[in-house]
Amino acid sequence: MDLEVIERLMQMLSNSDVEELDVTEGNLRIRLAKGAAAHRNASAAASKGHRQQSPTLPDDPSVAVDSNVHTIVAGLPGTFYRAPAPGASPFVNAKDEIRDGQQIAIVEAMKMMNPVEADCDGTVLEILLEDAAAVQAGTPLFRIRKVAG
Amino acid sequence: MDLEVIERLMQMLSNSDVEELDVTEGNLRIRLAKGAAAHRNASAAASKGHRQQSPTLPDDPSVAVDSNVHTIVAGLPGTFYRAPAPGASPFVNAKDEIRDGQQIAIVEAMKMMNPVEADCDGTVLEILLEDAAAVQAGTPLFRIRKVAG
Amino acid sequence: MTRRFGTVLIANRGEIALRILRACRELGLGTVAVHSEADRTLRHVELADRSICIGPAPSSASYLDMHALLLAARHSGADAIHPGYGFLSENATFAKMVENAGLVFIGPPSQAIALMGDKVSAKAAMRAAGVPCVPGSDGALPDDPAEIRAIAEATGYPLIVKAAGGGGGRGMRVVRRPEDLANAVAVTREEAGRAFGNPALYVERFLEQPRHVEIQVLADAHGNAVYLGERDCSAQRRHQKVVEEAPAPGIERSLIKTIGRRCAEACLAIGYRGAGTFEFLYQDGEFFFIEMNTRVQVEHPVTEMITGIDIVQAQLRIAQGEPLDFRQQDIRLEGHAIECRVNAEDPFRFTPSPGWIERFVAPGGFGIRVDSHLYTGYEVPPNYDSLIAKIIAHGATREEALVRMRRALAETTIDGIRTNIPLHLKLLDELGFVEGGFDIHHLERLLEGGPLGGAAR
Amino acid sequence: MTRRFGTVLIANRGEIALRILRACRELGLGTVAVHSEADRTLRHVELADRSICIGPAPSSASYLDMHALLLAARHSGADAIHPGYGFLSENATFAKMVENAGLVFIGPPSQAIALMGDKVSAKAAMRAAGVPCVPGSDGALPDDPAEIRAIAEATGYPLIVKAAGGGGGRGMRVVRRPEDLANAVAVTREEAGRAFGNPALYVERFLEQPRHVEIQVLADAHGNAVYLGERDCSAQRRHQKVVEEAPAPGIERSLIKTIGRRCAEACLAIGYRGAGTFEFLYQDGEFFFIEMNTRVQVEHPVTEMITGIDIVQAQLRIAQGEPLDFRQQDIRLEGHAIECRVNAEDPFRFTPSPGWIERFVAPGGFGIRVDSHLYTGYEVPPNYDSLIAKIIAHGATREEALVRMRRALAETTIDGIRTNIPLHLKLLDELGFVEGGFDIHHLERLLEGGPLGGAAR
Repeated sequence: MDLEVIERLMQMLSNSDVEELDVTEGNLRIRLAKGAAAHRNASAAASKGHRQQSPTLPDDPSVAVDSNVHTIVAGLPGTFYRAPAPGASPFVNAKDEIRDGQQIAIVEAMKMMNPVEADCDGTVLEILLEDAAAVQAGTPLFRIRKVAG
Repeated sequence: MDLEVIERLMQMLSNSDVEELDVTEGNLRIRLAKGAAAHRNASAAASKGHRQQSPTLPDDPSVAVDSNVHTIVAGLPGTFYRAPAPGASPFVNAKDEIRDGQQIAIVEAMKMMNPVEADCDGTVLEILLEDAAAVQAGTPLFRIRKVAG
Repeated sequence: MTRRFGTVLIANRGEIALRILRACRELGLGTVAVHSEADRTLRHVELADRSICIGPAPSSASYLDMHALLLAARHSGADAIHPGYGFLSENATFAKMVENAGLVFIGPPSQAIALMGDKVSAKAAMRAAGVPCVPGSDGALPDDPAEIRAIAEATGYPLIVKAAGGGGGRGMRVVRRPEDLANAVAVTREEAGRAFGNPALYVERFLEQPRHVEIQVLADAHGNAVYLGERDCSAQRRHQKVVEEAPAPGIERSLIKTIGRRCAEACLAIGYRGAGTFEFLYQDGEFFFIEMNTRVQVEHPVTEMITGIDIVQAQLRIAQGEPLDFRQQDIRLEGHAIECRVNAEDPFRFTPSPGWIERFVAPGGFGIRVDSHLYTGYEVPPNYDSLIAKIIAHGATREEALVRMRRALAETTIDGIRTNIPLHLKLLDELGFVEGGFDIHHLERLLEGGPLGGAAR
Repeated sequence: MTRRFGTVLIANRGEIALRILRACRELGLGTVAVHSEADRTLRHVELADRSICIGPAPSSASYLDMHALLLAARHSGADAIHPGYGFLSENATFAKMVENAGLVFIGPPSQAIALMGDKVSAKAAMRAAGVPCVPGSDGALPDDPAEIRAIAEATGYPLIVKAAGGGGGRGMRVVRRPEDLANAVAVTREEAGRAFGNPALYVERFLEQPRHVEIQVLADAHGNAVYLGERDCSAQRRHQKVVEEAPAPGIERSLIKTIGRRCAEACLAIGYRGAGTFEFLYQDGEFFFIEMNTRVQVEHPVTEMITGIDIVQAQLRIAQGEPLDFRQQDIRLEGHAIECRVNAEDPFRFTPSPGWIERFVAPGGFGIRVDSHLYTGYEVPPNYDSLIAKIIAHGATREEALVRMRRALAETTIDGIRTNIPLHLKLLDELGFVEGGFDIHHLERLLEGGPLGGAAR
């Protein structure tokens, strides 16, 4: 994806009275909106059945600079569970050490329990959601400090 | 992607009273909107594909100032015919006097011949389309100078 | 000419093009969709193995352009052409051109199309084959009153005296009793001479409350012909069928059997091949031939629903030279089927309503069949006829089919354009319709002053 | 309790809620849709006379909240509740609560649900009613070798010796010949003692290649019970049915008749009322009862297609106290029907795929029925099961139904999420499937290493 093109387009829209821009070329589509046009997309989303946009990452500059801090996200929409069963102890807590491949949560979708696994060795810095929270694909679940190496 | 083209288009839209612009060329599609058009087209644009927008009125200031000049538009999409049958003489020609209710054209839609009737007494100033032209609902067909009174 | 083929060019558009594509798919045949510039987004174009644009929107420059169609067939390697209904489906010249090009025309031989396409030769052929036609003088009445009386007796009462030069409801007079005949002939002749400059008259049996009942036939290239029961298409407006059903309510099965056999025999007599329909007026237990349609009909699904026989597949098989794999005695009618034609038009003013389909949610569930090329986001072009969907309901009884149809129509969502679904819903609740067996003027009477006319206000 | 009612609260979601709404509409009954916060955009919610949100997305707080459902019924004036399948449909407590609230539970009496909901009491009731169960020791084996031999003889070979404390494939041993029995019992007892601390064993007939064949029944409140033929649901993955069909290929009709009658008689014996299904394993001409489902089943449409009987309407009529208006001898099976369950999931990895439906174009045409709540723009929520559509094909023969199903699946457009249609298409071309009569392990064998497994790569 050519981020420069998108950035240019965003600047162009920003500096213009135009409120909406939708460009399709081949299999690339870029849609930008601002002001009322952006809001009204909310209503479009409503007709889509309250489809949430992908959540943005927490606005924490330290995350950006520290390349050892890693976020584990949900792989599919569903319900986030910290424990294998209601009342059981959580798979992991903050400060726990975890290993690559270890199950650290469940996302239940369509009656299937989909394991969430760590994708590196490290330490749990933060659990970003409450138990039983609804998640979308890409919703951040855990912040992990990777073990160097 | 030719950003200059897009930028030019944005400027053009910005400096014009037009609120929406939708250009398709080959597999490139650019859609721009501002003001009410940006609001309205919301859900439509998303699923619509390449639907044509209603044509805008010709940007002729004389039309706007002269309240005796009146435009007759197509009531439904179809094919505009000036004559009752192929080879027959047209219902009306420029400079003809016409009466309220007089048939002045046909719009054929779905195998039905729908009469276009004058909605005032007056004189035909201009016939805006060639015979057998495709029209949308709202496409201007005739300019008429109304008889005062 | 029948012959094995592998790829079918579908020389039509809309729902019937999709119907043909489905039949081809089920038989493992390749498909080529041809379309006008206005029809790029048709559903069957999207689904076909290959698609070719054959010209601009006007039918004359695309779907009726015989050379373009043959060129498209050659170009795409299609070895058969299915004409659907309308357009070139009953054009003997086109059928002949297809045959001459060494391709298979999926329909009857061009001679049969020509024979049945001409009203005079068609009636003569039907009379010769024992299919009943509307009785009458078959030509100008003589002057001799006794001869006229004899012709009138043979025709039967009530009859109608018509001026040969007349038309549009003028120059005709209904005669109900023999004693009124001489006077009616004299007055009409006088009028005809004055009004049309032509005193020639003829007489025909007058049908006051005819129903439109038609017989579906299939004939193969091996001397087998069967009839697949009848359809009642009496719900018409301006000669356009609006609702069709099968079987026809209240007609004795023995009568259908008799007329059906005659039709099957007539197929053999005229060298017919493929699917076809004999259209009749029906009144008081008698059938009167109107015309034969030498193609698949819009309303063929109601017959499919009650016989279980796929008529379009049968057309394809017959054109491939296959013999029918069933005999008359194998055909059993199960239950009752009704079809509503959904048109893009104002339901009560009947003005066309082409345009963009903002949302289409098809009806579904038990007993409902949908034949439609619609989808959300499709734009119904203004260039062609207004049929956008056929909703077909099947049930064990007519009542069950009606109940299902009402439910299906009520749940159908077509946003963005107007459709005649509201008219169908009113019609399906109307007493005469619910009872069944109404005549061909019923719907127009309702629209003119009755309950449905009221709905327009 | 049966009683006339006017408005039905539909205590379910998705396709079955729409199915129930359609049946209510056709009977002229009012409808109340209850839904969770995640289900506001369901199709039947849009169509219902009235809709009520009963709680947040999790089923436990909405569709399983008995008090909320009863409150919604009271609030909306609904006088009957249809539970659909899943959720509370087989919950005797809920049925009892509905009855106690003076409302009609559209299903069997709560006692019948309770009786058949418990495996032990269900089997005892079935044995008492003459419905065959899997033969076995019905309790712990004695120690005496002669007694064990006698029980084994009565059970029949091959049999399986199982540790009462075992499970998950451990602590069991198949015995094919009487001479191997004593040794197998000794070894398994030894292992069971060591592994589970419990040496108790039991034996059961071992079915190596069972098929899943089930009998649909209807029983009214007036002592009439009928069976509507059988369904073959052997195409399963992890005990989930994937494809169902009726009739079951290759099973003699006389066997179906015998077991069907037993089931109908069992309904009378246990005081059953409404629609129900007796599930059996079938092998070598014998049926073995597994369990009874005391509700409408996902796959009921295949039975409707071949009998012409609307099972959901029958449920509603029976609950109103109407007697069945047909007898066993009136029920005839016509043709063959197949249902494919379309799930929102990866076709080969089986991971869920909820999300926004960018485009849905339903299949249509002859012989195709669609039961689905999908529409373009609908968002499949992640909170419930993945069934999004049932495509049902009917034909005069199994082959015809298969051909139609392939065509229908191939033309179905569901964009925006993944579905298992590609799996269905592969399965429908697989030799064992095409032949029919495969066992319940067939699909998993194919997925594990066979042709369908390969498709995942």
